[in-house]
Amino acid sequence: MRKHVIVIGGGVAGLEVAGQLSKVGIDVSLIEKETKTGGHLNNWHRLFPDRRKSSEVKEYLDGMTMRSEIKLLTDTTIEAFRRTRNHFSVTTNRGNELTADAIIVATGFDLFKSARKEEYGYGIYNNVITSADLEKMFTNDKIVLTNGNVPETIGIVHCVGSRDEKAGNLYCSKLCCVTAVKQAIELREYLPESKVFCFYMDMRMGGAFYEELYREAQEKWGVSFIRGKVSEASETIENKLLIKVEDTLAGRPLKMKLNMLVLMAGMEMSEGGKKLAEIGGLKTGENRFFTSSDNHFGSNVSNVKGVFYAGTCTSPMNITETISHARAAVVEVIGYLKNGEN
Amino acid sequence: MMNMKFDPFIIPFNIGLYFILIYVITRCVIWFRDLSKPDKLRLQRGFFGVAFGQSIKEIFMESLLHRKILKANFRLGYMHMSLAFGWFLLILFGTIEADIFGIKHLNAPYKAIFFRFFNPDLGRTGFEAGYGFLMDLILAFILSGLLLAVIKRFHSGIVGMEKTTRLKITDKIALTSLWLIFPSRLLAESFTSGAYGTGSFLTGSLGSWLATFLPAQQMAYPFWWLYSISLGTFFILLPITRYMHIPTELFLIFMRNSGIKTGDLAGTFSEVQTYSCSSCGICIDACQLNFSAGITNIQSTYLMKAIRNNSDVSEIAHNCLMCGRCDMKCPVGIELSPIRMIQRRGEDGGNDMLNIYKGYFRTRLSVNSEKTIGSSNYSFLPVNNPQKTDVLYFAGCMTHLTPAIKNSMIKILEASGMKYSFIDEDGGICCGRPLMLAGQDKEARELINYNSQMIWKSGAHTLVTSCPICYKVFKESYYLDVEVLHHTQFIKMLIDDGSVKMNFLRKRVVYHSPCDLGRGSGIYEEPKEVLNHVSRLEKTNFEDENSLCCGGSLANMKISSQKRKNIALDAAHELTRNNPDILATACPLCKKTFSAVTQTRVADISEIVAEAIILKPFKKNISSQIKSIKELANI
Amino acid sequence: MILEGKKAVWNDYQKEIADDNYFYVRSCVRQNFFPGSETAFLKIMREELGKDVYEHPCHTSCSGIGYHSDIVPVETTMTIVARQFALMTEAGYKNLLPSCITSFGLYTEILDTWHHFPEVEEKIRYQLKKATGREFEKPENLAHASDVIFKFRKEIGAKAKYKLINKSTGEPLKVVDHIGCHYAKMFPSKGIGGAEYPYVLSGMIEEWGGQIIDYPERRHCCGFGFRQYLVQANRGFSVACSREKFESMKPFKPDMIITNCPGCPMFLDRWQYVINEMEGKRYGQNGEGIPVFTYEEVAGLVLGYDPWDLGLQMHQTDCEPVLKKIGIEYSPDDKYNLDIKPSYSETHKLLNV
Amino acid sequence: MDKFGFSISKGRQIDYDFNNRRLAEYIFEKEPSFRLCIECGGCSATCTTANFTAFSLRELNILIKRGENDQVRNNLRKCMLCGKCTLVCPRGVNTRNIVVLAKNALQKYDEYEI
Repeated sequence: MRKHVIVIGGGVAGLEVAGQLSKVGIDVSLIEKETKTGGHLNNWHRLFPDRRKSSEVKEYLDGMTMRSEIKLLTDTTIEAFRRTRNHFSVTTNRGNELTADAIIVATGFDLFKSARKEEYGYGIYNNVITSADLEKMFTNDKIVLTNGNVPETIGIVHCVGSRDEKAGNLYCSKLCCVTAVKQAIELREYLPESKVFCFYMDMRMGGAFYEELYREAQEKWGVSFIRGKVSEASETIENKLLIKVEDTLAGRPLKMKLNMLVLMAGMEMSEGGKKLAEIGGLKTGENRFFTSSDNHFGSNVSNVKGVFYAGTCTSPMNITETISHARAAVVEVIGYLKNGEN
Repeated sequence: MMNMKFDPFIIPFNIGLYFILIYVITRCVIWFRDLSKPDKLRLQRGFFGVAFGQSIKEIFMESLLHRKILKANFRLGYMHMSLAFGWFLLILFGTIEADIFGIKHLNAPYKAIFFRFFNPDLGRTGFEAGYGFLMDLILAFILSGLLLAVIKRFHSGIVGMEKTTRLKITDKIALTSLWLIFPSRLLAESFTSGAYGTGSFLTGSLGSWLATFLPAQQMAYPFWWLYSISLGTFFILLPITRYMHIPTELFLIFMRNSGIKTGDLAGTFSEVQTYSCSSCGICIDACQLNFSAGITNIQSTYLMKAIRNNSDVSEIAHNCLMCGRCDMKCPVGIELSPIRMIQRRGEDGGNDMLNIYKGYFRTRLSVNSEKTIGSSNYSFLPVNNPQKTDVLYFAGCMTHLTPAIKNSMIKILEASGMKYSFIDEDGGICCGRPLMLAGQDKEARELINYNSQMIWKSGAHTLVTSCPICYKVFKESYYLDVEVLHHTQFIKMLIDDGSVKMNFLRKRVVYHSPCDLGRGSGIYEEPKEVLNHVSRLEKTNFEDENSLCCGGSLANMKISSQKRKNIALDAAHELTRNNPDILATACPLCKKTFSAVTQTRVADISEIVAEAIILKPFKKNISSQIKSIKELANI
Repeated sequence: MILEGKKAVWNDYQKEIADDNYFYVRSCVRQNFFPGSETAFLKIMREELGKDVYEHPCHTSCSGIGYHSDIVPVETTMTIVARQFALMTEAGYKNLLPSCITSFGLYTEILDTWHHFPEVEEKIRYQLKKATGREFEKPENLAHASDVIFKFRKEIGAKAKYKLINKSTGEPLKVVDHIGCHYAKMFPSKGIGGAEYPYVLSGMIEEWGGQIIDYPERRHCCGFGFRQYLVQANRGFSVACSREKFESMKPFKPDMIITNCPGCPMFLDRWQYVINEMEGKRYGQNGEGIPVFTYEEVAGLVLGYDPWDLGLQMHQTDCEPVLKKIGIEYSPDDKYNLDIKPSYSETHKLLNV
Repeated sequence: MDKFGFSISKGRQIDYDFNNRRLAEYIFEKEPSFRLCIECGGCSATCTTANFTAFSLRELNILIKRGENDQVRNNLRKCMLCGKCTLVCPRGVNTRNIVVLAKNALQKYDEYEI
C-alpha cells in the first residue's frame, strides 16, 4: 500500500521535502500555517551571494510541489498528534484528522523581534528598520525615509539578537553578515550618492563566495566596515539617528549621525516549532531549536521515532544548506518507511 | 635664366637656417655657463683633449649611422640612418658640388641646397652626370628611409616596433615639414631636370616622364618654394619639438665623453639629456610595465617629453620599477633612471640638504659628532654598541621574510670559520634605499647615518648583505671605508680561497639577475660563477643587461598588486621555458615574488650553496675524544 | 518618534507600588543639597494625599555613597541596610520607601543578591544580630519616592493650582527628564518604563501639562559618579559628562530639567555655573541657565507651594524663569530672607521627632 | 581653572560627522586598494619600525579613515618605507603608497590645497 507522510511547514525545506517524496511516489500532506507557501522566501527580494531573485527559487520549489501526490493544507496548524504503534494521527486547527506513517518537521525559523533590543529603538525611532523591512523596500522599489527623503547615510547593525546573551541567544545566526554585505551593496547600487556603514563584531564570511562579496563591497562599492557593536541609538532634533559604537580597531568610542539604521535580525526557533515541541514531546536545546539525535550523522532524526527534521528548525542555515538538509531528511524517511527503523 | 644669383624663394630657408644656427649656439653657450665649475673644466679638457676624437667618432657612429639602433632593430636603424646620414651626405656633397661646378668657390649654403635650381643645365655628360647620379642615389637613399618612417607612423609593427611614441601638435607640424622636405626636393629637381632634359636616373627619368604631360618649366618653381618653406619651417620649429634632439645630442656626446655625470640634482647635464631624447620609443619596447602590465604612458620617453614640456611628472616618475632596462637600451645613452630619481626627489625632496648630507662621515672620527639636520623622524632608534667583529652580516628587511636565505647564510658564515656577527639578527632597521626611491633622501640619510655608526662601531672590515637593494645603497650612498659585498660575491670569494668546499648538485639551474644587483650594481659574473661551481647553469633569453624585473621592485609605488603579479608571471614564464630544476636568484624580494607565481622551485643562490656545502669535521672534538680514550687506557 | 512604540515599552515595565503605610528613608546628601524636597514630599504625602508615612529617627545613611566610592565593603553595606530593615520591622512597616535613587538601587541589588545567595542573607542576619541584637523582615514592597509620586500623579494633578504651561503662550513647557542611573539601569524591571525609555518622570510631566522631550544623551550619567566627583583629580570628567548632556539637549530649547536622584539635580545645577565660569557658556534661553528641579519641587510648584518654602533659593541656576513662565506668584525679596521661616516650623511639626 | 583646581576633561570620542576626512578621500582616489584593508594587523606585526617604537600602520589606516589626522601626522613619519608590510598584506593593499600619499596629503592639507 502507498505510504503517507505529513510535512509540517511550507517553507523552503517543507516544499523540497514534499517534492522529493512525491517523486518517489509517497503521498504527502503539506501543512502550512500561512495562506501561501514559500515561507520567508516571500519576504525576500534577492538572495546572497549571487543576488539572484528569490522568486526564482520559489518558482523551482513550486514546480516541485505541483504534483498530484501532494495534498496542500494552508492556513492550517497542528493542534495535537499521537503516535499509535507505527503510525501517527494528527489533529489540525480546522478539525480534520490525518493519519500518516511518518512526520517531517520543517517549521523553520522566525526572525528575531528587533524591538527586544530596546536600545536600537526599533518601532520607536523613525527610520530604524530591519533587514526584512529593507527587502520589502527593495521589492516595492522604493527606499525612502519616513519623511519621504532619500537616505544619504545608512548604518547596518550586524548581530541583532545573535551572539547576544542579553537577547538570550548565544549562537551565531550565520547569515546576517553576508546579508548585511549584500544589502549594503544593493543600497549603494540603488542610491549611488549614499554612504553605507556596517557595524560588525566579526565578519563571518564562511560560505562559498561570501568573502568575495565582502571584498567587492569594499573595493567596488566603498562600503565602510566599522568593528564594534552599536550600543545605543537616539533621535536628534533634525530627525537623524545618533549612534554610539566603539571603533574597537581604533580603540576609541565613536559617534555618528545616520539617516537610516538597518538591523540585521538573527534567526530564532519559530513559534510554530516551539508549540510543536510541546505537543509532540520533541527535544529542544539551549538555543531552543530542535535537538537532533546526533550532530554529525543524525541531524534529521528526532527523539520521537518516525518524526524527522528538515531545515532551519534545527539551526540557522542558508537556502543551499536547507535544501540539502531537506533531501537528507527524505532519505531518512524512505529508509524508515522501508524497514520501520530510524 | 643661366647662373642667376638670387631668387626670393630661398628666403624661408635662409631665415630658418640662420635662426636655428643662432639658437643652437646660444643654447650651448647657456648650457655651458650653467655647468658647475668642475664640470666646466671637464668639458674644456674633453673638448681640447683626447676625448675630442672619440666624441667625433661617436657622433659619426651614433648620430649619423645610428649603430646602436641598427644593432637593436635593423629596420628602425636603417630608417634613422638613411634620414640622418643620407641628409648629411646630401649636404656634404651638395656643398662640394656647388663648390666644383658653381661659378665661384665658397658659396652661401643655399647655393648648395638649391644647386639644381641655379644650375639647371648642369650634369648632362661625363663627370657632371656621374656626380648627378651620386646625388640622386643619396636622395633615393633618404627617400627609402622616409618611406619607412611614414609607414612606421601608421603601422609601427612594420619596423619591428610594438609601440610608437605619441606626438604633440608642434611635433606633428615639424614632422610633416620634415617629410615634405625630400619629396618636394625630388619633384622640384625632377621638374627642373624635365624642363632642361638634365638629371640622373631618379630626377632625370621622373622629370622627363612628368614633362610628357605637365608643363615642367612652370611646375618646377612652386616646388622649389615648397622645398625651401618646408626646410624653413622645420628649422624654425626645431627648438620646440623633439627634433631638438638632433643638435642637442652632439653637445651631449661631448659632455659625456668629458666624464660629466648626471648626479642627484637637476642641472645642465640632465637637461641636455632630456633634450637629446629622440623619442625613438625603444625604451617603450624594453619596458615590462608596457608589455606585461599594460601601463603605456610612463616610459622614459614620455617622462623626457613631460619634463621638456615642464608638466607635472610626479605620477609618471613614481610609476616605474627602476629596473634600468631602458637605460641599457637607450641608443642615445641617456641616464634615464638617474633623471627619474631627480624627478622623484621633486622640489621638496630636501635637495638643498643633499649636498650637506653628502659630506657626512668621511672619517670614523666624526662618528659621534654627527647630527641629523632638521627635526629627526627616527629619534626612537636606540643607541647601540655592536660587538667588535671582522665580518658583518646585514640580512636586510626583505631577507627577514625569507628565513631560508637567512639560515643558509648563517650556515655558510659558520662554515667559513670567519669571525662574523649578524647585525640585524633580531630585526635591524631599513637601509634607506626604499626611502630614497620614494624621493625622501633626507629621511633616508637619517637611517644611513644610524647604520653607518653601527657598522663603524663594530670595527668590521667587510660588510656582507643578502639584499641587492641594501647592497646598492651601501655601495653608493654610504660613506663607509669597509668592503661591501653582496653574499654572492662573498661566497665566490670563499670558493676561490678554498675556505669552503662544496658538492656538485645534479640540478639544472637558470639564473635571474636581480635589477639592483645586475644592471644596478654591475654584478653579473660572481653569481653565475658560483652557480656554475655547484650546479649546471643554463642560459635564458634574458641574461645580464637584458634580464627581466621580477615585478616586486620596491621602486614602484603606484602599481597595483595585480599588475605586479602579471609582470612576475610573464618573467617567471620566460625564465622557466626549458623547465629547469631551480630558478635561482640572488635577492629575497625576487625570490618571494617568483615563488608566488611559478611551480618551479625558486631558490636564492645562498640556499643552493648551503645545500651543497661540505661542513668541515670538528677536529677539536675528535682530538678530545682520542684524549679521553687515552685517559681510559691509562686507568 | 513613534509614541505607540514607546507606550508599548512602558506597558512592558509596570511595577507593584504599595498605596499606603510607607517606611520613609531619607537620603543622606539630599537634605543639604535641596532640603526643601523631602520636606515637600512628606507634606504632599501626608497632607495632600493623606497617606501614612513613617520616619525613624535612628535611620542612617545606607552607606551606598561609600559603597559606590569603593570605600565601604559590600558586607558592611549589607549589614547597615539590614539594620534599616530592622528599624522598619520594629516600627511595624512593610513598604520601604527610599528617597534616594542610590539607596533604592542598593536595596534592590541587595535583595536580589540575597534572593540568589540565601547563605549571604543568613550571614548578614547573623552579623546584624551579633552587632546590634536586631532582627528584620525583608520589605514586602520596595518603591522609590518618585514611583509613589508617579502612582498618585493623577491625584496631584487634580489638586494642581498651576499647570506646566507657559502662561503667556499657552504652550506646554518643554521638560527634559533625567533619571538617576541607579534607578533602572541595574534592574530595568524595577523601574517604571524600564531603563531605555523610563516613564516615571515623563508620566508626571504629561499629567501636569508639560511636554516631555527626548534628546540623544538622555541615557548619559549626570557626571556625579561618586569617585568622579569626590576625587578632585576626576572632577573635570564629572563636568565633562554634564556638559555632554547640556550640549545634547540645548538644541531642543528645554524650559526645565526634572530629576529623581540626589546627585543629578545637584550636578546638573551646579556644573552649569562652573561651565559658565570656565567657558562662559550657558545652555538656556536668552543667556540664562536651564533650571533644574527635583520631582518633589515640581509637584510642590504645581500644588502652589511657595517657591522659597520649597528651597528653590538653594539652586545655583536661577529658577525664576520657569516660575515666570508658569505664572507662579512669588516675592523676589523673600528669596534669601531667612528671618521668616514658616516652612521650618512646618517641617518640625511634620517630622514626628 | 585655577578657581576650581580642575578643568573640563577633553573627550576621547571620535566625532565622525565633525572630523574632516579629506585626507582619506585623497588617498581613496589615488590608491583604491586603501579600501581593501581588513585590519588584520599583519603589517604592524612585521613592521620594522614597530620593532622599536609604538607604531601601527593598521591603526593609522583606521585613524585616517576616521579623520583623526593629528594622531596620523605625529606617527606617519616614523615609517621607513621598507615595504615588508606590502609583502605580507593578505588583501594586496599598496601600503607604501598609502604612507607616501598620506604624507603628501598632510602637506597639501597644511597648505590648504586639499
